[in-house]
Amino acid sequence: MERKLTTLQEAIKNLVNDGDKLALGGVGRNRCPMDAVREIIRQGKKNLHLIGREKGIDFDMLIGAGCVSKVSFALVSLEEFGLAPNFRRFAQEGKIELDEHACGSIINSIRASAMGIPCIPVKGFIGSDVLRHSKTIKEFICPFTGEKLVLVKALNPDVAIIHAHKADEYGNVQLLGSPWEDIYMAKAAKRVIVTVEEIIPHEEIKENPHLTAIPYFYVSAVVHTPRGAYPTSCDSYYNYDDDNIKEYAQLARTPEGFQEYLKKYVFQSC
Amino acid sequence: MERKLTTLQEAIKNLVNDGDKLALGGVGRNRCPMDAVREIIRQGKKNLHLIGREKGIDFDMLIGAGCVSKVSFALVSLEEFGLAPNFRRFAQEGKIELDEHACGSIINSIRASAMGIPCIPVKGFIGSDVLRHSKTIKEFICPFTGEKLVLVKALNPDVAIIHAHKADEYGNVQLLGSPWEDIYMAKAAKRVIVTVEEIIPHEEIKENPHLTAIPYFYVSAVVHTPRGAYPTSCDSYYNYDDDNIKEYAQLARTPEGFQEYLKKYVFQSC
Amino acid sequence: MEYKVSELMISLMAREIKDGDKVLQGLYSPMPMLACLLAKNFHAPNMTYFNTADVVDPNPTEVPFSTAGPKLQENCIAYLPLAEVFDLAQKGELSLIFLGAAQVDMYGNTNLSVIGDYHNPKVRLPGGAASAYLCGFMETVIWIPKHNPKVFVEKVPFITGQGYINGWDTRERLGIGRGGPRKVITNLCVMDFEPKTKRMRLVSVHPGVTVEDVVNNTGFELIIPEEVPTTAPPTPEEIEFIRNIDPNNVREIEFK
Amino acid sequence: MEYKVSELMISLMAREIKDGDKVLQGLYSPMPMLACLLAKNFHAPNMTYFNTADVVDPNPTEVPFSTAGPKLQENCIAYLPLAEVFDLAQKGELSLIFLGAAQVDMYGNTNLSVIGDYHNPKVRLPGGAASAYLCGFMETVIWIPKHNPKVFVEKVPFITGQGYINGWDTRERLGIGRGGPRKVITNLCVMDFEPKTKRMRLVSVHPGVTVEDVVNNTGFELIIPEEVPTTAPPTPEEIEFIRNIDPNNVREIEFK
Repeated sequence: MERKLTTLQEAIKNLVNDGDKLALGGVGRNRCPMDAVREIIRQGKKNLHLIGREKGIDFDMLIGAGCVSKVSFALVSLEEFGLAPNFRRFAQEGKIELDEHACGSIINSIRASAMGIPCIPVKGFIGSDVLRHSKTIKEFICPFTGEKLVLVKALNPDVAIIHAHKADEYGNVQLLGSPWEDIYMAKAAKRVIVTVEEIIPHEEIKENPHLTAIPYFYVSAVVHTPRGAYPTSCDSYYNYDDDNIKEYAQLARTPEGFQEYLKKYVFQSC
Repeated sequence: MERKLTTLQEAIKNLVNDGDKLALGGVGRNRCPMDAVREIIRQGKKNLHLIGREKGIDFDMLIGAGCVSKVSFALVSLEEFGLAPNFRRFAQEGKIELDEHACGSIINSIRASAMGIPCIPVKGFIGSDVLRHSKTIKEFICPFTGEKLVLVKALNPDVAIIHAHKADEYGNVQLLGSPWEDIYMAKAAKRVIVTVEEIIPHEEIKENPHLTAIPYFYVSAVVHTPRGAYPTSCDSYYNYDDDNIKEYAQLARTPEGFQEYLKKYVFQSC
Repeated sequence: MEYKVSELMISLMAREIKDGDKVLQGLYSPMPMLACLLAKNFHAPNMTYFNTADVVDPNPTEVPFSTAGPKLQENCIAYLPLAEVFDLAQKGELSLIFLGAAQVDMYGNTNLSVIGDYHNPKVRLPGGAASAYLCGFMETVIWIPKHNPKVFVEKVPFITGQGYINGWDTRERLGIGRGGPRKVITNLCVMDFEPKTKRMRLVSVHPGVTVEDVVNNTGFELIIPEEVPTTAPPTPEEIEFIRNIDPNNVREIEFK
Repeated sequence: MEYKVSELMISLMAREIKDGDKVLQGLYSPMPMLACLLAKNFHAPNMTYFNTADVVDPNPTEVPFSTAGPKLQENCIAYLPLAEVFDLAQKGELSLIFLGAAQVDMYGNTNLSVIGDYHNPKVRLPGGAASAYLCGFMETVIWIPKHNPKVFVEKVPFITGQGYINGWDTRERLGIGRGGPRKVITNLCVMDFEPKTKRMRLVSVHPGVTVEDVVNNTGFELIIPEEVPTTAPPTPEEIEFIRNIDPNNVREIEFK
């Protein structure tokens, strides 16, 4: 097995390209790979196509920083802190293209990508205007049963970045909290960066093979980033910092305020 | 949560009906739910449609005992002990209908059933006579990519029976060895019987929620059957008994010999 | 016993859950989260509670602000990715989901996508999360913390979540007869849908609220039955449970 | 050093595995199992070894008779259901699979289904396991422990596993250009496929075997190059490794 432990700077530089389809792990303000998000902003990546289910500050920051040209999503929101300000602003100004999904289609699109199939049947969508406007969801009749469903296109991310709990230096990953789409994303993407709270010896992996959620061969790079999900939560390790997210929500209401947040929390902290 | 601990006799009587599509866990001579197989034979169930990937003595015994009218399979064999004698005999005499698959289609058929979709695209099969003769695999063009694939029909088992390591009385199951299709089967079937080596207190389930491979709501009945996979293996609990399987292979060469095996190992042991 | 409208709504939502139901609670869903926990600890001990923390039947000592937050993992039985909860839904085994919306129309269609033109929106909303998918085949309960004419509109400009579309048998004609919105629970009242026309209908008004209040705050003509009872209040035990499990007033965040 | 033909075949099969490959070993596959373990412990330490025990990279102290047996779990890194190994295959990330067959024809098509009519068979064979699926898009190596004219037939009556079908560009014309059989390794020789016609071609004969032996035991006209070298024997280190990890002669069961 190849050693894959590297720095965040190297991982983002070598594995995230302008124009990539990028899937980010976590949900809402929980276990988003925020250290990686900040590094992507610092490196000024462009024209990313973001893929995620129910996302918040991670997507909004990347959009506001000008890294994004397209978003495949079921929801982008800061929840009780309001609409995602950059997502809203960039969408309203026509600066980002939206590929609107529902959870069931984006999840199954990622799952189909992980399965290596170009599309997958799912239920629902009929009667929704989401279907009418979608280029990645189409009506479909099952040839065996005659049932009317839709087919969802596999989005096939180029890169997935997830934040996990533990991994060895080869990229064998233990994911000990809520799974969300993190494991599917890691199996769906061509390149995978895993940022982790702890690097553990390979022997610990072998002692508990049932806990290896993502074996090494799916993983391109492992980066040790303690508190790397901050200000989002990381299961038993730390909770979200709602003060920081609230500050973000308030500052990001204006482009100037957003730049202030970036200056304070993204460009200073490196 | 409902208590689901019951006897094998009750579980088979109440949950396996004549004519059911029945999926059986395990692979080859490993972790097949043999106690359940023997009970099905004792209860004289009829017209079962067996579903499984690479099966051996379990399928062959049920076929020989006259319980089976149809088999969906990728392989039925006794490996180094020879062709599965009853499978071969009943197929050659036209007494069972065969729905021949390959591993990739039968697995994905079970997976599609677990996902609640009527069919699923898979690769392969084109150019094989298996496709030409199949009623459950059809050619398909992906409307997004134009790629030529096949669609596999979801077989939707009525009942799945798997042999697992530990469960609580509510049917929360820990599966600590090779997964095979056992978990997919449990999630695919309308009714699920889990036979287990050990019944553990509910508190042990809650202490290790990551080990709960099959939560209670998928499960209809839990039966405590120590060594319930015999003569097939059960991971760290016990190995297969090749002497018994060899004896089976020799006796089952003739219908009379097969009856002798049943008399000795199925009807005596109850 | 005195109670807040959030507590009343949680109690009403909990009562939509029957024992043995399988219920999914989504993201940014504090009241559904509390309703599920209330139901499971009171009248529906055998319900299965799924949520955005991807855990089965948690029983947290204190509810988190994020309804996907780590605290929600406490005392759970298993982890299960949402993908597999949706698989259950596709198999017809999920009983109910609570859905929020920025706008709701007379046929229970919901909008969480845009105000204005879809491609050139006046307000780009967050997106409907599970709506367009689950509303196509599942029974839903819609909860609205701020009942007003901006939310309750004659016709949503964009159907994110399918209600009864154009009413009557539209769903059947589209081949999606199964499911549809069952109830709408707001800070003013409870509503359901008249079986024939599928138009929204008043069921009960909350204590202190008049039928006129509801009518004035609804942007379309609601069906008003001759008798409109007052909504039954939460029991003291329910209120106590909610306050005990929610010392930080997570239940109030949608009312700010 | 003296060696058995099983040991030679295992060594030859191992050499088909390159470092970094991802290789799947199936059920009733003792020689592929030993070949994978040999490769990983010798020239391909970075290969990924998948098998029917549904584990990743096991390193057992002793190989089991059942190639899905519990002993094969020893010292593994992870459990991974075959479904997900096939997902990798569908993504083009699986490098190689070893496949067995009851019959093989001149274009590398394999039969594991029936002798005689499909619906009224003379002999109902066990079925092709992964064949019809993986042979449609993957590179395969076929191993045959008993090279004789009953196994090597002009045309298989039933194509379970796709070889080059009718040869030439048949696969391309069917849209399955990717993959196909790379080598056939038997107890007598090594064969591959002539690039243009896709007909089976002799590569080397094992020590002590003549070209005539191969021709006499093959039921179709094999392409015989002008020079046919003798197969390189296994090294003493390889033989020692095999014997050490297989004290029960699991490697011999296919020769009985």
